[in-house]
Amino acid sequence: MNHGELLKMGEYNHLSIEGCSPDIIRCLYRFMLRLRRCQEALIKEYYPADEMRCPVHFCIGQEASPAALSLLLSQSDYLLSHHRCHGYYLAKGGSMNALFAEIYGRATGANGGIAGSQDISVHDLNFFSGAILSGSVAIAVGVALGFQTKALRSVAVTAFGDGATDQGIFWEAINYAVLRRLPLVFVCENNRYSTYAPLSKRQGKENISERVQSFGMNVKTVFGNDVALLYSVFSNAIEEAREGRGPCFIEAFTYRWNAHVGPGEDDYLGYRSVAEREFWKKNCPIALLEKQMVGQNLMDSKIKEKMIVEIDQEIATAFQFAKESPFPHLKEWSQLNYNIDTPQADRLLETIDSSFFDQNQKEAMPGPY
Amino acid sequence: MNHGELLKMGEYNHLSIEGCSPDIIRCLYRFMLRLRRCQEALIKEYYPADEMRCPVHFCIGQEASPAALSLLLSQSDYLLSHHRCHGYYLAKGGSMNALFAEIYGRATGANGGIAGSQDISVHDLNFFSGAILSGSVAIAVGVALGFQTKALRSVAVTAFGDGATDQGIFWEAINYAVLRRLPLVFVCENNRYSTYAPLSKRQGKENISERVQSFGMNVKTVFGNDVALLYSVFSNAIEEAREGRGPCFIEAFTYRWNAHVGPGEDDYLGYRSVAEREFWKKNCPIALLEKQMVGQNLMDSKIKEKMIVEIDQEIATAFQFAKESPFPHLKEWSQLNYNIDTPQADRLLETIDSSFFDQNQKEAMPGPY
Amino acid sequence: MTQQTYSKAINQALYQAMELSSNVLVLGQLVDYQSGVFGTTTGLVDKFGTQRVCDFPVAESLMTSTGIGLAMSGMRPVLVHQRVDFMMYSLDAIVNWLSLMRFKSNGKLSLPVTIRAIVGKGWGQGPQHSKSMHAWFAHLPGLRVAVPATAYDIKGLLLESIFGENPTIIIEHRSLFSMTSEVPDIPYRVRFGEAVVRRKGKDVTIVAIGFMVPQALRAAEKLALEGIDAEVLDLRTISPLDEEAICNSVAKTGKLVVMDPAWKSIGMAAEVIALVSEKMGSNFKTKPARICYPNSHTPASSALEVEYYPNETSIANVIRSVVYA
Amino acid sequence: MTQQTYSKAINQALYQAMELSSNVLVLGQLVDYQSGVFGTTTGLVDKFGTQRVCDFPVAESLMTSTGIGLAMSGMRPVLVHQRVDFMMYSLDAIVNWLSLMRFKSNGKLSLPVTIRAIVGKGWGQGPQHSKSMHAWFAHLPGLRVAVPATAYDIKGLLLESIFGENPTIIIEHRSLFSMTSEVPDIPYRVRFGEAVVRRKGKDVTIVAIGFMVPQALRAAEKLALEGIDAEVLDLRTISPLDEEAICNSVAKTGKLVVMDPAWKSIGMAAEVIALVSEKMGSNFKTKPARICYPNSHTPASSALEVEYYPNETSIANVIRSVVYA
Ligand SMILES: Cc1ncc(C[n+]2csc(CCOP(=O)(O)OP(=O)(O)O)c2C)c(N)n1
Ligand SMILES: Cc1ncc(C[n+]2csc(CCOP(=O)(O)OP(=O)(O)O)c2C)c(N)n1
Ligand SMILES: [Mg+2]
Ligand SMILES: [Mg+2]
Repeated sequence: MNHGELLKMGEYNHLSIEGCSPDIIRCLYRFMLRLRRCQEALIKEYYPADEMRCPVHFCIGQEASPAALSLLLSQSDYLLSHHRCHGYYLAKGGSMNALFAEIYGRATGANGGIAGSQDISVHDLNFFSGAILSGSVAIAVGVALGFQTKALRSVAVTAFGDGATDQGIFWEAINYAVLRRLPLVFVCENNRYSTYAPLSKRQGKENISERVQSFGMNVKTVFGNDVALLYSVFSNAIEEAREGRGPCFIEAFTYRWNAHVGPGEDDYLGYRSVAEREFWKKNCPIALLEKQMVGQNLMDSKIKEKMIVEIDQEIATAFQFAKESPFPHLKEWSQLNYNIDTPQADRLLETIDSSFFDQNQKEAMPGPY
Repeated sequence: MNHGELLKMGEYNHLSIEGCSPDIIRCLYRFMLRLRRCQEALIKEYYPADEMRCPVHFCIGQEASPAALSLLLSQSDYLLSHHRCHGYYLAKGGSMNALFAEIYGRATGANGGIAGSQDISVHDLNFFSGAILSGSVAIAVGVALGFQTKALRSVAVTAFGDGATDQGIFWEAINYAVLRRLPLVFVCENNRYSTYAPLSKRQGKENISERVQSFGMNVKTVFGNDVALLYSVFSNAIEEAREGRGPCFIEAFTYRWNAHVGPGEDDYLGYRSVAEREFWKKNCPIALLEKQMVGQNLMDSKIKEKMIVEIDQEIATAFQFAKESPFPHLKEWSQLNYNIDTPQADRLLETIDSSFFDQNQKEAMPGPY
Repeated sequence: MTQQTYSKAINQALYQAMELSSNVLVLGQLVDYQSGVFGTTTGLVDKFGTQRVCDFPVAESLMTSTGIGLAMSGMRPVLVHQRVDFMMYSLDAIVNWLSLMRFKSNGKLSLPVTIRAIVGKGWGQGPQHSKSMHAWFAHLPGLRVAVPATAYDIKGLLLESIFGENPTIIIEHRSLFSMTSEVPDIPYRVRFGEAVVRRKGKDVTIVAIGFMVPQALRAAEKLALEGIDAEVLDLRTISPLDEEAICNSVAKTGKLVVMDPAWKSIGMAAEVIALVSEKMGSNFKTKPARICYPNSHTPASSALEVEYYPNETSIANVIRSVVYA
Repeated sequence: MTQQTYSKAINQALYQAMELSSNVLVLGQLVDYQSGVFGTTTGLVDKFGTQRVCDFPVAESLMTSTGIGLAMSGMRPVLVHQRVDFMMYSLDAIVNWLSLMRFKSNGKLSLPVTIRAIVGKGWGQGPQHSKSMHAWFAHLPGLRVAVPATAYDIKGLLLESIFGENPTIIIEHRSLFSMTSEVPDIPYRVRFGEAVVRRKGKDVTIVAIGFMVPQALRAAEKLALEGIDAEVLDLRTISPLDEEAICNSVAKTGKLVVMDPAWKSIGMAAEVIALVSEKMGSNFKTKPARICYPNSHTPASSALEVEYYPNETSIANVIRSVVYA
């Protein structure tokens, strides 16, 4: 599978909700709709309010993957995301209030206004993101190694874009995950672009999954706007990882509708074709699911209306919360960067009052290596 | 192909010199014998002389690959090597005198005693090496890009061990070489170990070439002690690269007889099996070739004797040269680290006597990205 | 000679360098799009093509190694990083190869690699988009480091670096990109190791680096109204450092403030103070001071940015305290 | 309390840490072989197994990220680099993630990652095996940096780092590995930010770091014969820095020499001098001085190593010049 082939496909008509319980389908739908509306609202408010003073990477069109994960991870599982992290933050149970407040740079933000949109990291949620490409993919390896060492049944999931696979450290991570059979699921949202640069300009072959597979990794490639499919594929992968049967790499083909960064459009740069955008808008993950749900009487305009009212209420509350929250104030930078407490050392180590050193020793000449 | 399978093979009996001119065969043989004897002599002298005060990575057992390259590269081609570089240095036409003098830390050394064994780099020869793993592999990409930009018919060759393929930057290099179809030949001497750690402890799958191939690279795996085979494979790859038909990756399975570093043995650490060592010693690249040559009357004890006398004379001369050479002396560190000349800038740029700056401008508040 | 912005001056320097020599290449993410890394590379690809204006994969580590190899093969590459932060992936190549090739080749091979690295500030750049790290590069032997503050200097230093023979890192502060100065149209040079007195004064020496230069000048103007006559020295390059210019000025004023847009500890500001101490011992009339960022990463919230970065008031206060101590 | 080598003290600290807590892991190339990274990890695998004593692929970049992830999941990893030089591949992880996680999490998450990094010297280590880079790490906010000079200190600081809550880099100079001091058998702590006076004196303050400490002490002994009574202060950790101890000593002696096993410019030695200048202004009795390496990479030839590294004579000369200026 690759973007070029998908483009020839027209409207995707493989999406099926058979075998998925209505409850789950409704949850998936609701998550996507909520994420979409929340992004749209932020976009609308970005410039007029002029209070969201940080770079924001919106994820309109890419709601399916976070939606699927939102139902599959427990609190003790870890989710590590790239810069385009709002969906994943919500998937891990992050509150919309704290998200908005973080973007507004307020003290009540998910990170107290310190991190901004692209670095949201909340220890209590075991959710982490960061702006440096591939960084959190590599860190996820360590989290999974920790779980394995402690023989926990937790799983680490790391979500990232195709851009992350340009970096060498990504391949180090793939290799090590296979070598140690780590409880780690890689979710690659391949939206074809790293900022404006298409995959074909950055990689010698458009076959990320094939390459990952050659490292001995289990891989799956899926149409990333089919949320029901993602749900089942993620579910299997997470289950396998949890059972100690090793890592999995899932490549989800999807598309970013909006600009790479910020609330505007960047299509005027001419880096992507109209046909491509049209294809993907026609295959909106929410609309595709809605069609199936309507067909099976799981959705009608009344239900949808009600959902929208609830969601919009949550969004309005979040804006209000953010705007009314105080800005952070700091006098003491040191403690934010260094922890001065040493509870473990206090408990485990002795304090001694002495130090002897024979100052007349000569340095050693080490051997050849 | 992998080391495990090879081990079951017994003595290698595919080596054939058919189709190779006697002159070339003799040169290959002579190069290997010279390299072997030069290494052996250095090993013997290392501790007694106690004057080779730098880490040295000997390459006994791995003479075939440098031998094959020695006949295929012109002066304007570049050869970039890892730490185990003596063979490659000689292959690029480096003098034995300067090699020995460098190891002895003398002013007459290839690098004036500055670099030591593992960093020998001689611009006049277009030969470079360095101790940091994978570094020179990545740099070779740039050299090849330079050739391509200038539309030269030169080729860059980079030689390295299996250890280099652990590093992420190696995979970045493979990807980019394919993407740009660079005139670049990768020579991986897979001797199964990075120091003491076998491949199976470092990589999830023992299939370096398969993985490289999945990036879209042309690959060849060969028994690395068959010098005639290496010669023909390298020759093809270099020719293809020279003709603008893109890069190639060659994995040569071979084995290091001696310790990872230094003149001693490190087998007492028990990291490799006796059977394995025996297998590889039985398949000595020099002995395998000699057998073929004897069969075809290209070699007899008289010819060999004569070669040995010549080689040993060269080695004796090199020792004498090194030992009699002066040590370097330095007072001025700055010029060794910085070039104070600016010939190009002098020629191309104007000197102006002015600078205006409106100090009342306010800094800009950049946008979201 | 026309009034030009900093970013346009960069663009012009690159254009002229590429015209002057076919050995000059520009590599970096998105250098060949119309947006052109904040306008600094816009239009280059139209004139020089994609072989010389190379959009690079998101593989900063390889990019630097590629630059090294290019220079080894006789080219003069310019590498562009949208943020210094992204360049951290390439530090092995910088530390273990780029900075020491001349040394290890016994002075035989120099690598004219120019690395342009941009520092973010404001609009919530946060901890992964605002680091400067110039002290790191200047600590390392074998590299030249420039921190130009004006459009005039960035053009001249960029050209000097491209056609010089040493690997060079040029730190470009994003907040300077829209500032203008008189910029000659011809390709000209600004030499490394030559600081410039931007304002003459006798009461205190303000040594300023990069982005701090306009702030130092504004502070000096303000303090002039109070009768403090500050001398402002713009270092322009920090490796090599114009030690003479620094010592000459302090010899005159006896008082020293160093303004460095970086973390305070173990940075350029410490070096300048140490240098003057070593050379002039107890000839300070008052205690010297540093105006830097706190030893802390950068917060994203605009409210915290205001507290993090030195501002007109805090800068003036420190200068006053040194003058009147 | 027994007399022990520096390397054995490291080994003991690791052993005891792993015994004290199952959260402690050791990761590094070849840590599970009998040779054990110059004996420092020998035997650990026999006791604790390969899940806790992990031989790592030659992928230093990933190794550091793995350490970060381990700490995020509640572990206390110790990463081992045979040379600081090899660690350069991992600087992105250190700069963009390790050092700033506590900050960006708004103080909620600390990462107790300990990085042991060894510095080579002698026997032709050359430019790619002998860098120290401790000034870089100390410049960066969010990291603790220790440069222990004695077996006693390395054990205590290693344990303090493993069971402390901050990411820490411990620079271990290979030439110290065979030096001995009294080392208590129990697991004890040496706190960060506490320098120690290794020799009391009144004529000059010698602030020494790491590998320079034994050399400072030997120089002081030698100079004592000439009637110079030097005070030697061993910083032990450079981030945090014991500013008080430095200022107290210089307040007493009025004269300062800083000995730092690193390149001279923009290093710890500059910081110490700048610090004293800022605090004490013109109270120096003579010009302070730095004893460091030249601003040059390290040559391999033993003949050049002798000229590169400060030696007993050159050290004594500088100290004399500061005392008698
Ligand atoms: C190391 C590094 N280099 C460059 C960047 C600049 N950058 C930010 S987002 C981005 C594109 C990422 O593309 P991808 O990973 O596919 O994610 P997407 O934005 O498409 O969701 C780039 C190059 C960065 N953040 N980190
Ligand atoms: C970045 C880096 N990490 C670690 C080392 C230490 N080291 C030196 S040689 C070596 C093993 C290399 O193995 P390989 O690349 O297979 O080459 P071989 O020695 O087998 O010829 C290692 C790990 C290094 N030189 N560079
Ligand atoms: Mg993408
Ligand atoms: Mg090997």
